[in-house]
Amino acid sequence: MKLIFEESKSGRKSFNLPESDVNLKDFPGELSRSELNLPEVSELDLIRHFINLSRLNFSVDTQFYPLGSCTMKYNPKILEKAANIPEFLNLHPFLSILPDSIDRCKGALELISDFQDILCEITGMDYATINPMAGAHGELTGIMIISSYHKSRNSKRTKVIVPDSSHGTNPASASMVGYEVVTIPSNSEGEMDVDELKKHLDTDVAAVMMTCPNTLGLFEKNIKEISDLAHSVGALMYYDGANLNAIMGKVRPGDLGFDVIHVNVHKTFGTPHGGGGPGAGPVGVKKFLEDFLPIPRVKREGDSLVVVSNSDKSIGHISSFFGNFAVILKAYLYIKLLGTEGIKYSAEMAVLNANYVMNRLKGYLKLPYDRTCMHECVFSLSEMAKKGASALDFAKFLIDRGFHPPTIYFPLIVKEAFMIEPTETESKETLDKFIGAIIDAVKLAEQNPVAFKELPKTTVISRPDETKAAKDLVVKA
Amino acid sequence: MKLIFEESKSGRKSFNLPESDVNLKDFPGELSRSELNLPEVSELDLIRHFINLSRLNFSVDTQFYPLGSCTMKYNPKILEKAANIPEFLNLHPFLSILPDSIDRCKGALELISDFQDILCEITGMDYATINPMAGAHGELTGIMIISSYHKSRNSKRTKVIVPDSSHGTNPASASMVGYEVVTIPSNSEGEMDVDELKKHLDTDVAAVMMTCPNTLGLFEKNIKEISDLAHSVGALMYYDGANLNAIMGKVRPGDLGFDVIHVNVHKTFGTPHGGGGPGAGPVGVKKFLEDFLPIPRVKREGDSLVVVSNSDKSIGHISSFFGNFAVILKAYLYIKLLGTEGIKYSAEMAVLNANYVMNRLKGYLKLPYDRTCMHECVFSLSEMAKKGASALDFAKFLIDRGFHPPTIYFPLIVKEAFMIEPTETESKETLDKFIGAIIDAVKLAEQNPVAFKELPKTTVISRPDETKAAKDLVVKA
Amino acid sequence: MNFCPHTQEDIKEMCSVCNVNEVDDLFKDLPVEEINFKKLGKGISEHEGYNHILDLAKKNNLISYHFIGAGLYDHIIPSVVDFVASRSEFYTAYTPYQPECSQGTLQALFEYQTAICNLTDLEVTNASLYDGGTALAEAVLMSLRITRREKIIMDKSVNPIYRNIVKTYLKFLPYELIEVETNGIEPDFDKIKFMLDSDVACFVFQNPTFYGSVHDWTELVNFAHEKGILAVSSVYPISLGIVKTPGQMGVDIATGEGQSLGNPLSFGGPYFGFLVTKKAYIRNMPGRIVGETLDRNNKKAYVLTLQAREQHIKRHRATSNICSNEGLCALRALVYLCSLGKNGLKELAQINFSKSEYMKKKLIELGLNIKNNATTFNEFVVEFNKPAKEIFLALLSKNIAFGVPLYLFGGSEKDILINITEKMSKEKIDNVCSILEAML
Amino acid sequence: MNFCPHTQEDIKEMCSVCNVNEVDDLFKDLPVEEINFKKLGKGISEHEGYNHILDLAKKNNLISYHFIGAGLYDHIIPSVVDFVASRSEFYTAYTPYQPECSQGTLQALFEYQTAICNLTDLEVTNASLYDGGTALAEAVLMSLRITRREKIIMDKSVNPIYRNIVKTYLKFLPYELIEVETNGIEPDFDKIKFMLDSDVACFVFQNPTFYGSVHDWTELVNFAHEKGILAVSSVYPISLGIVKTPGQMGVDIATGEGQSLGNPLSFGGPYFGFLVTKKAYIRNMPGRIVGETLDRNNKKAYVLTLQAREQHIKRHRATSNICSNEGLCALRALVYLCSLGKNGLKELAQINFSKSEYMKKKLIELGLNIKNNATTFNEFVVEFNKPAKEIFLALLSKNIAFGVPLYLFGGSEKDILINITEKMSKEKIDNVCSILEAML
Repeated sequence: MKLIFEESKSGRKSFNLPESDVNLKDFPGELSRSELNLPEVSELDLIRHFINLSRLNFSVDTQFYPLGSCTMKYNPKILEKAANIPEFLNLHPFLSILPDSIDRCKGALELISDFQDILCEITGMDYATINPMAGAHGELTGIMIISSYHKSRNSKRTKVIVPDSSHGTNPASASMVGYEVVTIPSNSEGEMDVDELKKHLDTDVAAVMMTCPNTLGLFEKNIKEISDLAHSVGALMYYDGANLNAIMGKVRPGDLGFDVIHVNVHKTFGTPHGGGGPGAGPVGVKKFLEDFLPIPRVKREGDSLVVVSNSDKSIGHISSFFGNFAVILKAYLYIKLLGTEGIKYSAEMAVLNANYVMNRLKGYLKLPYDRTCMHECVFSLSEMAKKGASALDFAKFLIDRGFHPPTIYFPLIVKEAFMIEPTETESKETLDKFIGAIIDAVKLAEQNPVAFKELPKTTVISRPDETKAAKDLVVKA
Repeated sequence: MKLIFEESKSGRKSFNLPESDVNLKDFPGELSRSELNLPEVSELDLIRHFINLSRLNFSVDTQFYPLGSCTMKYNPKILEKAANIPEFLNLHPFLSILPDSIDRCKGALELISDFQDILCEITGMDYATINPMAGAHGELTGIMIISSYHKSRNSKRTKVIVPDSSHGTNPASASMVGYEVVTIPSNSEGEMDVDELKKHLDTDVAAVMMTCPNTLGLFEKNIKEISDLAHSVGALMYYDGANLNAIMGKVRPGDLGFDVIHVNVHKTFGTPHGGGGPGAGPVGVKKFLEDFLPIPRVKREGDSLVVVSNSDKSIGHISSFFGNFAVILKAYLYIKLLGTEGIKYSAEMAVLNANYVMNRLKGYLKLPYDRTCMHECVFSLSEMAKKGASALDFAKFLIDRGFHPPTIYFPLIVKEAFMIEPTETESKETLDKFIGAIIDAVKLAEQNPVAFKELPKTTVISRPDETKAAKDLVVKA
Repeated sequence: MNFCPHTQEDIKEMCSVCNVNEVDDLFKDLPVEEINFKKLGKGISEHEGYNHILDLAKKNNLISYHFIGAGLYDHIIPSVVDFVASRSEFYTAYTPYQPECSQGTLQALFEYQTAICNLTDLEVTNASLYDGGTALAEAVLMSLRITRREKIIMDKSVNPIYRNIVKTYLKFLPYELIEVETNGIEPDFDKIKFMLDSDVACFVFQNPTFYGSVHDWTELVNFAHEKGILAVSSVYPISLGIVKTPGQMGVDIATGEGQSLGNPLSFGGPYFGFLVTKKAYIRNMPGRIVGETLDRNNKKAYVLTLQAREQHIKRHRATSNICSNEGLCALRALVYLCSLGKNGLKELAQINFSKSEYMKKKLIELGLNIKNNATTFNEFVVEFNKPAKEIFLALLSKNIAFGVPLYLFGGSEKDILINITEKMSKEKIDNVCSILEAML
Repeated sequence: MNFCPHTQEDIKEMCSVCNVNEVDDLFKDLPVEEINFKKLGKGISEHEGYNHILDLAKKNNLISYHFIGAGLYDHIIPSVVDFVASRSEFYTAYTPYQPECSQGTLQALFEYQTAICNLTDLEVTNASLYDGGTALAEAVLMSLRITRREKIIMDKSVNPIYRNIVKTYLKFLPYELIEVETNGIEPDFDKIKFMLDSDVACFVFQNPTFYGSVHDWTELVNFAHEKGILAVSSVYPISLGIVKTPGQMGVDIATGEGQSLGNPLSFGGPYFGFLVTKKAYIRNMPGRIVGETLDRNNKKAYVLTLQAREQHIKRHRATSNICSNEGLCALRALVYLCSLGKNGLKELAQINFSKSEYMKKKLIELGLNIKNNATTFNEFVVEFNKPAKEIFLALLSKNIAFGVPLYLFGGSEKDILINITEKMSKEKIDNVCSILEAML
């Protein structure tokens, strides 16, 4: 499709502004901008452009999207409707800090407070903030809290420990807070190697960051031991909530010894991902870390709510106000819809679906860690790749069959990783069709692996040249 | 795609009702229904089914849709937003007739009254009703009004005159009101043959129904003479508003001598067609017909609005309340957005677009009536058909090029009719692409007409067997 | 504002292709008339336009809750209904004349037809009519075509507005319509039976009646059939989650108002009407029909079928003049029915019934009389010992719209028709009853 | 309710494939802990859930109109923005890792990047960051990476909340941040210039300033460049319809809060931040970038490019930890900018400026002092002769939120920051001024 800039024609216009009811004044010339190049299109051409563009995407509403570690579950439509209620949509966040204006946004503050409480209840934490605007932003916030805590105790710590299976955001976040990152290898069970951990655990360690279940979809059976070990040297335990969907309602990170957590609400609480955000990464902490939470903060004081916008110990602002409030609103409604039993049931069905896919496919694909998985399972296509059909090839094959491909080449510790996360919202029929397609791909890999190179054939483009993109760097029209 | 009934699985459910807060009682067995077969699907599967179904359609938002006589112009998005305002969406129409409840729906009544007034202003009428629920329903209402008028004068009339180029709804509506239909042929100019008309005009004639411009897209130059002739025998003039888009703001049917009109709001006033409705067919009448308008009726009395729900002379109810109110709301907003100058400008651009297409194509396709057209132009593909490429073939060719086909085989008086209505909301670039595609089709028709029989190739199905459909009559799963 | 994209250059270029100097030259066939617009002003921006509608909306002095039904019901609408119906490809498409680029609409309507047939236990239906009242009128006309008889018997417990619509449709035609008085508020079966002679094309009833009563009409239907008379009914589709169906009763043509199936009240519309009948009568049916077939590659496909009945082909001999129907509202109904599904609709009907029974009990406890002699579904008539208008106005002053006083339709001054749906909470029922208690 | 489709039979069958008796057997690796839920109750239906949110919404005791800006602005949002952003295929997709099934998102983001570059007159941008404050912080971190220097100079007329965010991001790192006091409410150019020595990585400013003043920073930018210092700015994108751009002033990294481009206020978010820079610095830029390339059939295609900078590949050496950004908000901004187009944005900016000038004039007529010494765009500081809080509360009692008193950010007790957008009518301005007149 043409770019909308190529569809532009001088003098066209989609939107009409109300006529000004005051006389127009000219802005001083010396402070004025140069020629502005924005598309000039009619409203119809604008709509047609974007609606047709949208049709080039796969999405949860149109396809199965088993993208491991991304939890592309169904996004209930009622959440969108709720987020569009004008009394929230048009609410200016400054009302939360303006003089005597708190009753102007009472409903919003109550929602935030309730969400914080419920998040704590689900995760086993004591206090929470909704300010971080994405999972990685929650990690950053969490590590800042940990750093501030250590500083408040005059404890100079320099390292953060992460497993080699961790999300890239973990080391990157630790690094942004000034920490040196120590990586611990996984053992043959796919878990953190406790002996290796012990070698690196000392009083220089500020935190151990864990994903649990980890990115192999495996529950870390030694997690409590690891917590105890970390705590014994004064290090804190950080819980990357990316995989909370697997255990919510079954066990709480707080009860496993974690001191700080973040949750990716799109992964766990049904909010849409939007093709790359907005997400939200609320953070929960144990009681002793309360003072370090970012500002502004909604806090219950007796029967009323207050907004704390100044606090000495706080890490300070990490967003202007309450992060992605409307995303939290959706997550809040989602949790309320599910209730305690729905939260737990969702985790159970997510895990059942992943194990079903794993068991049905393990006769066809190599399973590097052959044990009960949690909400996702990771295969290695290294043997297929030797035959000429890589994980990327499998991905393209699936696109032609109408499935969004699983995550490939992550986690890095599995060769030709092929990571399937079905989520709890998919039916057995969908899983069976997907499994059937993969079995077909396995057969094709055995019979005619070269055929993969021509795939996908059903899409508007096929196998774009990524090297050229990085070399030529055309990043605007 | 599978039918949603085929995707059903016993025990699944999409929607959850609130739990009952009273004890459930069993309905008496002897009055109870048999087994009910409705699909049982999850919310995700429901959404995926319908969103993917939608993707099998062409639509104005995705394609150029030059379907002659249907006026598929752009449907502004703000109209949808306005129709979803809760204070209108949840308003029960009974409030308009319940005791002392009129202020409970004052805004709605004001909107209706304003719309009626503006409609009269645009069409040159004196009073209007929004009750008819589609254009054809408006015709029926209009002819009923005419019949009631004649009856009130003890004038027994039995015939209604229509031109042979008329929409099928005209004779069908007249027939439903018990009239015999007399069809007048068109002359070589594509207009009603006035001499023929004179032969049939007598005091048995209740009305002459005209579309103007007519369905050939031509303005009836003798329209005032025709009006005078009809009136001279006591017959009334009925204006089929299907083509009002061509002349609104330029000339008013009321000023041309018409006594009753209907307007198809989706054709003229930007409301969406919905894949087959809902439309709305408001009717306007001259002063002397006021008493015959259907009930209930919103009427201004001094400064206040009243709802007339009883009237001896009225034709009675033709819908329960105010027809398709929310559709009228959209039409009302559309008219307000356009204003007087926009109304007129839209007609001008609609006519310009049609003439542009006509002039660009008349070197390639046969134009049976070679004169300035109004908002649409009708070609005849009879010569192409002789070569083996019918109007239907051309339609299928265009589908593969991403255009919705024009109307074909209507009006019936043109052989292999190919009726193009671009509307005012399409850009020259879109028209040029469309013209280019038709020229390609003409070339193909000359070089290889057999190739058409394999078209379309880009759609999920191609050339369904309509005879089989009518013979086997499978009309449910 | 307007929605025309042309620049001044576009217009110039295009005029030149059209061999005219300016656009107005294209209008030379039109008589020149001065139009003096007074009411319609200058065009406005969408922001101003939307705010204008919002201002009008705010003028509706809203009630806080209500017990109004009488054919139009306030049911919960699942969020998926709006979501699907607002898809561009559904709502900005036209009637699916070109099957290759309309399979979305066609399959959806085929599914809709299936759902409506299943709901009513009948065999064939069309892709929707305008509303419940006109659907009933079309059914009556259809029965006249089928039987070639000229008399219609209609029970007076049919919705009085529908009866008016039927009368409007019939009064220009040479047929005889006889309305049969009710016995109290219930249908007088004996009287109807008495009227059913061999001149009669059809008898028309509603179940549940306008007054909410549920009856088994089977016996009367069978009796009518013996005389070659068709049974035509109107039915409240939500009730069919639980109530004996037209098909089970042998009805020939069932119709109904589709509003309650996922369409908002919207001050009267758009809604849709359905008309379901036996396969034998399909060629006499008005409206569009979607049929299944195969395409040139033997792939299953959906098309509009039996178009030869319709006005665009058959003109004045068509089965009806209907052209545009209410396709998008029918789509809403389909999504609604799929969303609730088989068990959901049953559960919904049961909740409506149970809540209505609860309210009846509460009113009886207040010493009031429920006038229905039959089982009711979710609506019933309560008789007061003072004018209903007085009761209504007293509650209205508390922002409660307490049903529909029946004097508005020629009924008793003391009767009110009360409807309860799943949206009405026990708390509100208790609340209104305690207000009533204080008043009585 | 929950959104899991399985029937009991499904579960049984699937358990059997998994070789377990029941689902709980799959959780055997988990320690058994009792969870005692107190706050979160039973699941509810969507109808109840929506009503619960509606009830909360109604608890917001709304103001009737307001003059609050201070970085977040109440602009008209064209209806097309919501419509496009609510398309299933946009809003329920993930990050476009698989280009073949994500060309919709990828092309839209490429167009977004183009629009943002054109708006700011700079060369490269990413597919969005979280918000205006964090974008500024990322820009500062970026300048530290580029220059390998350790000192940052920041003008105090930068939004105080953004300054706080920058401080939060920096306080764990070994860099020195120096904030430069303003002269009155205007930037002290001389003082800033004085601070710019060769240890400095960047100097940070905002234009228009937090107080609404528009300056030409070109000279200072040129001076900085001579010393190898980068110029980092924050800009209010709507102002760029009319105001001299970062690119024209030679700025190296421009950032901004994207909210005003088609994103509703929503009590704080979601919004998005943008960061635009010179091509030379692209490899130091955080966030995702969409690039154009060709596919295997030489067809134009869009992909995520330079992913090697990002955390999922580079891990702790990445340019940032950012993963999810605010893609859908960026899409909204694109649709917004296309909807207004080149002339519309200019017109919008001019209306904002003109209305703001009108209000300034009215306030001056009341004898009040406008504290800005410079041209302002659509926001300015007015000084009262009594405590601003008093003024604010008096107007609040009339349901008007009269701007942001600056004492909240350590400013004078008498100053209020007032914002006017195209939504504010002359009538309301006149109205608030006459209320003020009576108070002064």
